[in-house]
Amino acid sequence: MNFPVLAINILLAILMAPIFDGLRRKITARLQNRIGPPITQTWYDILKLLRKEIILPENGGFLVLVFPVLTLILSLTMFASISTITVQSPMERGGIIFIELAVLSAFVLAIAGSTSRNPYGMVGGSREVILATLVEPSIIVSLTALILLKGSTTFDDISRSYSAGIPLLIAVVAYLLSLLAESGKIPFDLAEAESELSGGPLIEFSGPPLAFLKLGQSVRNLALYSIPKFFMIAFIPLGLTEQHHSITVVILYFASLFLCTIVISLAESLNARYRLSEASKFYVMVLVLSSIALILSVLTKGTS
Amino acid sequence: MNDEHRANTSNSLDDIRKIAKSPWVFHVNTGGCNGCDIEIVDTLTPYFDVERFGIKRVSSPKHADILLVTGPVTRQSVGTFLNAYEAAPDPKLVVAIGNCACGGGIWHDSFATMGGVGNVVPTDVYIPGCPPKPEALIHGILLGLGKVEQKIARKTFKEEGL
Amino acid sequence: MKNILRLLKIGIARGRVTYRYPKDRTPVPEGLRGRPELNFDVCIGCGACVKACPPNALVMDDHEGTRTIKLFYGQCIMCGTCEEVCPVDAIRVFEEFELASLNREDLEEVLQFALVKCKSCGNYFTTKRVLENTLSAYSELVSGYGEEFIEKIFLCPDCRRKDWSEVLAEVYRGARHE
Amino acid sequence: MDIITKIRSKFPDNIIKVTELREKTQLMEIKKADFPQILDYAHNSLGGHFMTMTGTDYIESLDHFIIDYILGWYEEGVLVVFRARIRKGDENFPSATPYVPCADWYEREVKESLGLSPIGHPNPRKLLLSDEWPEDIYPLRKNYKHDARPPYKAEARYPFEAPENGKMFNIIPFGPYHFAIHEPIYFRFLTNGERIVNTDLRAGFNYRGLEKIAETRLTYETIPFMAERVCGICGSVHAEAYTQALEKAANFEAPERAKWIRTVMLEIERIHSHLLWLGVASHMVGFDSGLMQFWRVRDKDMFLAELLTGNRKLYGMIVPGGVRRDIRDDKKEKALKLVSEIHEEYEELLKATLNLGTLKKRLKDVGCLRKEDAKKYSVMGPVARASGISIDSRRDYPYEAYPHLDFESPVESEGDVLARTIVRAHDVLQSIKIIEQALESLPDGPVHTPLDYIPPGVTSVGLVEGPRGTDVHYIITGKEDTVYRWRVRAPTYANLQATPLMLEGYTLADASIIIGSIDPCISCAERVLVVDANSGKERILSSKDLLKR
Repeated sequence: MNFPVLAINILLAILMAPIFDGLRRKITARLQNRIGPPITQTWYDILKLLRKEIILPENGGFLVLVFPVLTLILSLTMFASISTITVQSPMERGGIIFIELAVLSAFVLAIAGSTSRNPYGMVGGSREVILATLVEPSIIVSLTALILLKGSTTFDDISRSYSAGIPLLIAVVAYLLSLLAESGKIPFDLAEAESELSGGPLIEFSGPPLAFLKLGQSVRNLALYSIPKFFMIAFIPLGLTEQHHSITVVILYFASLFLCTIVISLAESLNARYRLSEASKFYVMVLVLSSIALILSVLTKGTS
Repeated sequence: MNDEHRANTSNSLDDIRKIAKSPWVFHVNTGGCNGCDIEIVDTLTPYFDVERFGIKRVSSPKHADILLVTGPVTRQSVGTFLNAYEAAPDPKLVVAIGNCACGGGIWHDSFATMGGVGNVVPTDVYIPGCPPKPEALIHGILLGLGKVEQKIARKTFKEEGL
Repeated sequence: MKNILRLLKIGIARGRVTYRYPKDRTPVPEGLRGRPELNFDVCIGCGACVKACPPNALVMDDHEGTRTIKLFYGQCIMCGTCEEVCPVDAIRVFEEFELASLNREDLEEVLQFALVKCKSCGNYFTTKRVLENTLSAYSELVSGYGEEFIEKIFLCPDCRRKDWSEVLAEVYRGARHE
Repeated sequence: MDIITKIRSKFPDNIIKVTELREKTQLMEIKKADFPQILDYAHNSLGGHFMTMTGTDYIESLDHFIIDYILGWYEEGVLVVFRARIRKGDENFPSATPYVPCADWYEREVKESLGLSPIGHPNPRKLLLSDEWPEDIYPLRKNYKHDARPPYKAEARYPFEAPENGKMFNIIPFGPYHFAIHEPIYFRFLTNGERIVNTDLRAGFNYRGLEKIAETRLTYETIPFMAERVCGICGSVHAEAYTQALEKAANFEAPERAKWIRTVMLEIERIHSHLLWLGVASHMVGFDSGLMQFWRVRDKDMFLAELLTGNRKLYGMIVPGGVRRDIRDDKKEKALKLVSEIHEEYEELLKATLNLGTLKKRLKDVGCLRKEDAKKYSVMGPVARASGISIDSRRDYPYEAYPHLDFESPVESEGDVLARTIVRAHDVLQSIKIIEQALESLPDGPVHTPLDYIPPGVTSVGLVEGPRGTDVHYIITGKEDTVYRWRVRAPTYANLQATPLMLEGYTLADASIIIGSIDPCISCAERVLVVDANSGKERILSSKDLLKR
């Protein structure tokens, strides 16, 4: 465990996750011909929610308080496991931890929705579960391809490995596509779909628990946004990267965040929401794509 | 910000400051004609874009800071409106939009309405208009949040010798 | 895909259209029907607008020698009927629309007028200003009929009906409806 | 053979009297016991469109009630009013609902507001009055005062349909304050997983008692201001329909210029309403940019309305006798420029959105309404036109300047949500064309001449093609400068009754867009509906849950 790096990571997560959420809203607004909120808006939202009254649903009890905190802790841990602006990664075998937490936190939110016996919360929760079941395999498979190609589960080593190639490229595309659903925005906001389910799993939450959930979600998203950095590093000319490794890492990290934010806001503003059946078709395709990447990476590693 | 105007509400200035930067609104139509409701949505769209002020329309009253109430409160909607009101966590602002909500409008004495929001729950801001222009809506909401000044005041005139 | 690009193009090419209200003023077209206002200096308190107002935003109350006309913006539908019927152009609809208020009372305009008593029965029946207006507007017309005739203006409708001449009835109706 | 002759030859002994109210409008007096069979024949065999139905209280003056069913034949441009008297003390009539399903709501409304019970009605629940409204108070009877409010009782509950015993289903409440629908209406879906098996609904949240106020407090001159406020989207349509009915009753023709200006107003309203719908529909399927873009174009239309009338909703323009504001030449120029801007921006947007893959997938083959069902339920406007029924009262019952203008009424045959979208989208282009024509060839002359005499006791019907379909206003003129009976039948009232048919079998994800696809204007319809029950047992969540969506 590298505690200074861990501290930097957690600080970074809490500070920056809402900012990138604000950036996404700003870009979406721009594509809709309007000004949009200030970039710090998500921060204001969270701060306000923290100061609001807590209203407990009649039949949900203390679980309504437990799940949001759990979501936040899981997301922060997930974020803490990767090396972000630092060269060193905070822990060994971060890759494994990251994959496990990504899957776990997706299901926690779904369960959170079902704790309140609100019909919309339950329908939203069940959609969340179905969606997670569809998407998580692609995330796992594409990340496994990455780990295989880089030959290590520690992010430290991954960011020092410069092997590029077709499998990696396919894996990054598959990853970006699964990211669309993971981030829970249009066209894959089926679970929270406001015009269908009035917020779905979030419907019964209010005040600070909602703030934790929102912060948790945005930290989780930021963690997922960070991953393309490890794919991208392979495509930078070797000499450049070797000499200024620490600077390159910072630049790549932010480039990765911006790339994901832009991809997600573009998808958000140019699409209608998918139905569950169409979303599943889409993700079967993504899973096929990421499997191809995995198979190819097994083949390349096997032959070398 | 003139505090004396806030006499009839339950919210102090401190409360208002808490929500001023990120007011989430929940829209309650208590039997309005749709005119005001559409202007509310219109304020979200490109020409007026209230997301500039962090205003976001939410789908559950549990997430709301401001209840935008339109309509004269028909007898059938009293119950559901009160449910929505109670579900919204404090501090919350109740904004009566359009003259139906402000004073019952043209339905003020109808057997089927309660004659305005003020007769059912304490109201913080009144935005008259039929329907209020989107600008007037923005002005009213910002007034409730203490970001602009009220432009209208009670006027009384008396003939000399009365 | 072609359509996605088209949409993207609209998003980029049409630019930001948002008005920065309240920092900048938005264009207000001429003839916008906004807040109506009673001009106390001109108003004679006849109550024509009160009768015409569809939502009863204008109400009139006579009490002990005072006529109170109350205009409540919270009920006004900005139709402008009052402006059309006012005999002396005292009520006007302005292009003002920022009427939000934190207080119900601030949405009211209250005008109080002195009432006059009927010379015959002694009941209050109309405002001093309505009488003055009738007298000044029709002084020429009435002057030919002599003092006795003008006296009858100071009678309440009930007493007038008792000994009223046709001609004066015409004059009064003219004043009410002009 | 015309309609009347056909009915006469089928029922030679049952018709008391036929009088011509005015050209192409007949009043057929029959006995109340004959309603079901005659309506069955006229609606199902002769293809009459169900327009409206009313009851009127004549107890104080004539000791009876009258009940009117109004059917229309669009192709012939004919209206027939079927009238029967109901004697005091015998306050019931045989229900026509078993034969003519679209009479359902109307008869329930007559029951609760006038106390005339439809015998044999399959579902005589409350429709528009609140749950707690006392059973024995009938607000539309003449002896009831418009401002009498019975004390409010909080504990009343609506008797929702409980499905029969069977499998376990979930109950999903939808509304009354649902994010996608901007007006309060409360649907209750019975679902199996996400699939909807049954729908029940309770409206009446918007019932404001406007007909009563009009019959008591208001005058002929001020009713248009209330008519406009029936609905904030199609306000002018209601004002126009009322004005049309009144002018027909008085045998009055508005000045030419006023007619053309009215036409412009109605078309501006159609554009704004359809753009609004396109935006909201996009939002319902999660295409938020669609909402933003269509409303961006729509705002231009609102600027146009504001420029011409001084109000963003065109309120206070159409009154009996003409219009209240003239269109000056300088304003006409500005208006034409705005219209061409709307045209350009709209076409550009339509090209990009209408074929957008993800959007099209959500709209296609959803909420289908077959032509037979559309006929059976007498649906109106774009909903009917999307199911292949070409009806448009602008063309079939011409009024104002429409006979002089060149336009088409788009028709699609698929009957799904996409078809409704296309019909509306193309309607906008036609409206733009109409406005351009009307503004360019505006005739000279006055815009208002007062109606001086309105004969009492005249029955008259105004038909206007609103954005949602034919708006029917029925009036009986009265003595003291106000109407004796005024009945508003907005198109949504007819269309909403058919939504359960569209919803059945689709999933919860499509519920918003299906309900949305009829462009519901609840404040227009302001009442409730009911549905065929399916088997299934409800699993009751708490009643609190149901209320709190």
